[in-house]
Amino acid sequence: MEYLAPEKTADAVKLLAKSKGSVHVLAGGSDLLVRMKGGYVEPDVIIDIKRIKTMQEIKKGATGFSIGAAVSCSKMGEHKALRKAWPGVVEAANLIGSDQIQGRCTIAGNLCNASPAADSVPALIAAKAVAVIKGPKGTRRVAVEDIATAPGKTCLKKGEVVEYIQLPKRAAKMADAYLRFTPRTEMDIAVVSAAVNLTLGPRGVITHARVALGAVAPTAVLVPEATKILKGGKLDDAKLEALAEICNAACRPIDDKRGTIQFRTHVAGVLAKRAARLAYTRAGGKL
Amino acid sequence: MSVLVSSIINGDNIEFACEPDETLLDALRDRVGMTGVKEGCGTGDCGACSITLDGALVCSCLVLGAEAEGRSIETVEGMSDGNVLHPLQQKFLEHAALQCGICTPGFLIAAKSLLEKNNDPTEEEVRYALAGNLCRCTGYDKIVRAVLDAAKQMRKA
Amino acid sequence: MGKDTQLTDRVFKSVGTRPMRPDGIDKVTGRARYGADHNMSGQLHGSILRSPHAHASIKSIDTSKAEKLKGVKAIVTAKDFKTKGITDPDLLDIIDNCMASKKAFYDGHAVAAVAAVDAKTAKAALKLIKVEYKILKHVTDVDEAVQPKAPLLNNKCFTKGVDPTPDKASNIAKRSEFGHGDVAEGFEAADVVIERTFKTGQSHQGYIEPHACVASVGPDGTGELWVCTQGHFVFRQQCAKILGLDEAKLKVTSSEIGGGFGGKTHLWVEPVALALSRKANRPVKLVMSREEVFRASGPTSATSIDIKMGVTKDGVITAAEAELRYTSGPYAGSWATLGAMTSFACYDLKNVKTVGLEVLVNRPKTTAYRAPSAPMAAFAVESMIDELADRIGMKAIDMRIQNAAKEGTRSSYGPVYGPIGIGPTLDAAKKHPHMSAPLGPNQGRGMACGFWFNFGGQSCTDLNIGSDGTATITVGTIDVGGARASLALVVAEELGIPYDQVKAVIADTTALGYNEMTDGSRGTFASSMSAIQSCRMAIADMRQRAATLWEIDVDEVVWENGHAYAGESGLNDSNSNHPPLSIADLAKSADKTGGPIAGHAQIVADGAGVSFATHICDIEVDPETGQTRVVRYTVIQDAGKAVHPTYVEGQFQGGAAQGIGWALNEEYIYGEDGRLQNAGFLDYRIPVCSDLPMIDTQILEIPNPNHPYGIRGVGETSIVPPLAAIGNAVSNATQVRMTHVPMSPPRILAAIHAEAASDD
Amino acid sequence: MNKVFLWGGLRPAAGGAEFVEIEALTIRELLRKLAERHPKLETLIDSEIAVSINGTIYQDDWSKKIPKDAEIYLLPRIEGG
Repeated sequence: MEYLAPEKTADAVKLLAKSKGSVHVLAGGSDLLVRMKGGYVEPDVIIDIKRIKTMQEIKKGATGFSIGAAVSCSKMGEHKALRKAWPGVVEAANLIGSDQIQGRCTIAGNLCNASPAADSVPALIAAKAVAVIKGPKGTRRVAVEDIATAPGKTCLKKGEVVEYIQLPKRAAKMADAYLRFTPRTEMDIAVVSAAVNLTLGPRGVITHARVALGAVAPTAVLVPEATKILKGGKLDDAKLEALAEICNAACRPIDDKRGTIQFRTHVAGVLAKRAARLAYTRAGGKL
Repeated sequence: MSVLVSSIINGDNIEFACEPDETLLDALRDRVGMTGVKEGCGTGDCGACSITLDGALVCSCLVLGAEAEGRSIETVEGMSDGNVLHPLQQKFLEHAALQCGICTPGFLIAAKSLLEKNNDPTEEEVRYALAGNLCRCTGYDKIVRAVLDAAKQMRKA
Repeated sequence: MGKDTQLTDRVFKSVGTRPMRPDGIDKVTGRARYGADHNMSGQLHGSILRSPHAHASIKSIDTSKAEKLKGVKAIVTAKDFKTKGITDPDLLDIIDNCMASKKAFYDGHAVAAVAAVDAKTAKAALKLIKVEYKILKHVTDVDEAVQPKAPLLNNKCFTKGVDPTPDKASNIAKRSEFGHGDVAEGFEAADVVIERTFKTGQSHQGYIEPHACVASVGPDGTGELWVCTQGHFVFRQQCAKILGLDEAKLKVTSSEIGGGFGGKTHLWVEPVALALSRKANRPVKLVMSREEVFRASGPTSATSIDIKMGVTKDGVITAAEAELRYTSGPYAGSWATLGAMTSFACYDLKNVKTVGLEVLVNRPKTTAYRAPSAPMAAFAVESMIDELADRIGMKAIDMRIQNAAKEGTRSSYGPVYGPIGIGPTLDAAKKHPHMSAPLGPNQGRGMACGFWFNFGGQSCTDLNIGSDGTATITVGTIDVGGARASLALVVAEELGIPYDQVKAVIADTTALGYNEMTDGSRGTFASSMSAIQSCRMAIADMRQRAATLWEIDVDEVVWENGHAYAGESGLNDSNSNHPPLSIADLAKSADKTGGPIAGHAQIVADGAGVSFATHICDIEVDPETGQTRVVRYTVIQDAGKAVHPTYVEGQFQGGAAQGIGWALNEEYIYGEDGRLQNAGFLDYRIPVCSDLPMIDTQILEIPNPNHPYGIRGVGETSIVPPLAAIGNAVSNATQVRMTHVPMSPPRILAAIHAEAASDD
Repeated sequence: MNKVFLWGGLRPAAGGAEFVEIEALTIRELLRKLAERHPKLETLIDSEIAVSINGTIYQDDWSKKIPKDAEIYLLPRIEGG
């Protein structure tokens, strides 16, 4: 096996494009090294992107935040402005594994690992985040919900690497929230999860809403019908009940070691309601 | 083909050679002889191999040895100051915060990392900060007490 | 060992204090050496090929390609383990489990092993070994396995304990029955009779250190084994038999042990490492991965328990009956027997009958796990007690107190009890502030009692006094959680010297006589008994030496507070011309009085006292998700005499935490293919720090009359009550009776929804 | 004369008896006499038996003295964790 640690994105792209065999990008490594240990992958080439300075940065610009692909989740947690603007995204990132894992793992890696249960992905989908991908043919921008195509599969092509994740600009009265269900308080994989991102107008009226669910389908899913239900008017019990129902209906889960179809479907609605309440109060709404 | 790696381990410049797909945990144990770093799972689920890498708390089983080039590593072997134990080490002994002791190095490193960020944690903060370290013997009670007590002593110092 | 009449009013000086452990500094600095921390010159890397099938005949194994790979030094399969001449069925099972011969009985069963120059080569070699399997139908569920048409694991398994022995093979390896009285009559006399079925999942001990060893065997049959184990003498005996070596020529050194809880009482990889080493004539290191630990080292039994109990409206239990089915993996064990023995042991029952069925399934071989088999039985019994109490409108604690076993009670497993501690733990529970603390919304309180036998067995110790008067106590029982501190305290007490002048050491198998394993809560109980005798032997010797020095008769020498005094009344004898001699004084002149001062004892430490505990816990249940939170937990247990109270508390807390994990989330989950789905810490879900509250403890000291200091074992009982205590708390919080452990959120939520549906 | 109770698992080998009456001063003597009377018990005695004397369980010590009129209960050997 070859270990390569380029210092520029362009070099990473070149190496990815020309390397033969089983080629893997190493961001945080918290998924890749586990799969190597279990013998599920045997890379011929590993390209470590952590030495690429631009990929290690969180930048706040006119269009919002960009989070480099090699930024660890714990670094996101330490970034005050990011935390204030995107509390749901940051709390999702800070729920992945333990402090030890968060010291390594990245949201870009979480996204590209393409697990339906990835914690940060529903939050990023609700946030309308975009993955900025560099490849041999240049740059393309892909909505995060379109990255994973199936469990463990992404739309990334040979030679492509996510350079950073772009989060939209925030104004006042906007907030998001992410909640997941795990049997343990920590160190667990989401059995089901929900992210809600809300924008409020005057008098607490919801003007924009995005809801995403995790671990209830082959990939994390956006629930567009939830937007219709939440938009217009304040967050009240009727809206919450309708939200829960629509979320239940959006679930296409499986029975596995982590949970049952019945359980996931029911709890998806429960978490969506709770996340909506949390996002609403965070955005300044009164329940 | 082996990779030659130069790192600063517990303040000392150390060079070691390892396979490119070898974890830092294996390199530390088998190449450098730091067997205080323990393997409980090899998948980041138990925290027994916790170290700090350029100050960040990580599981060394989820880091490649090759990644340590030029980086600074701290392990339990470097915790005490000469022959004076770190307050956490001392409090772990006083509170009997260990039974079998296999998880202890990882707990000490994780607790030290916590106290460097937060010198006055609540019980709940300690519990969440140490959630990445499994202990099967103690039920965590005495570990949490030891960390809280060490924090108290370190604030006085 | 006779009774010590002083024991109830004895004033201890060292015993009962809380000094730091002697092995502590090594463990907080990373210096302590565990199983995988040892290396030998020329050492090879051992690796095991395991069956991917739950149940399969092994048609052939072709190792020829692997043998040709550069760097491969030895390969072994079942052919390398000679069973000729071995008659002990347990040993034959151990061998078959270490290396499958005809059949792979579970996913993870070893079929071949390689020793190579490094891990990479070993891994490559495993891939080159071709095993031809014939896949057989499997069964992993205990209730399915007892069905007449279930796939049969062993066509020579005819249920033992049934008269006449059945002529048809089944998966029921053994039936064992206990009890007395007439249960039918008892149920007639009851006002309320409840029948239920309880199930518990299979849990693993979950020690953080995976099994690891370094084996080295030379061509002359002389060997060494460095290993993490709960019993290196037992390992030596069994490995020597398996490999055909002389016991005396096999030196087994126990490393520091990173947790065992019963799981390291058993051989898993050690004979394989020894066989590889012998074949390669090089040392071989073999370390299990965590996945291998889950797949191929022994978890506890999964169970299914039918239980029936009757009670009068005044709260007298008139009859109790249970059939307990325990999985034991592919080989027979005595797990159901232990379940049947312990289930009703807390109560004074006139009519009781238990039947244990040992059930073979395609799961890894069951091993002991802390008070093996008792927690599952207690889950059923203690849940029933709560429900019966509720039905007759009595407080559950009062019903327990009313029916508790006491001195003179005929136990449900047969014998009549001597002085026991169940009553006092219940009285303490009733008075405990936890019992009357207010509960928050969605919270429930539960309690439960637990019992474990404890045992002693063969022990051997050496005491050696240094030339400066300090003492080394050498024992052959492994220290799993602070025993060296406890033994040093006992020796300090007996010799009358300070704790820090005593060093406790665990000897390898060349240095002492045979010692049983550290299991059955026997470590401190048995080793301390032997250590005390060693001390008394040395004291007798020192009295003689003082007499020689003083030129008086030995009867005129009194030993008190670590000193020899001339005169019959010792300390108070101011008329003596001879100033007292300390151990240091006597040691200084040892060369002139007969050479080194030492004591030795070899005993069968029988007479371990049974141990009881009562636990109280508060659980909060999220009614919308079934999520649980342990809000408060209290352990009350009889320790006999707590030698080092901090480590006694540690045992109580650790056992409770393991029980909590088992009660709430831990279990082996099997797929349709009979393969284990969650062979890792991530999805096995043992409790993390933020899952638990502080665990309060209350130590009761009801002396064991069979130990000179009154010591009972304390290690195991604390895992017995939690399953039921939590079950009762969850049931009280949700008003739904929980009958299936673990009470994972999906199960709790399903139970709440089912109850709501039945109410509609 | 001591009443020696047999746990359920032993009874088939002793012709179904719940207890047998044996006079013995030590565990060794007790087990020897028991095996003489019920030869089917012999293999079980060798490997699977513990002896309770007045409620205290003895797994190994065959030299243990049996007090007069003590209650003897034969039990399976216990394993622990």
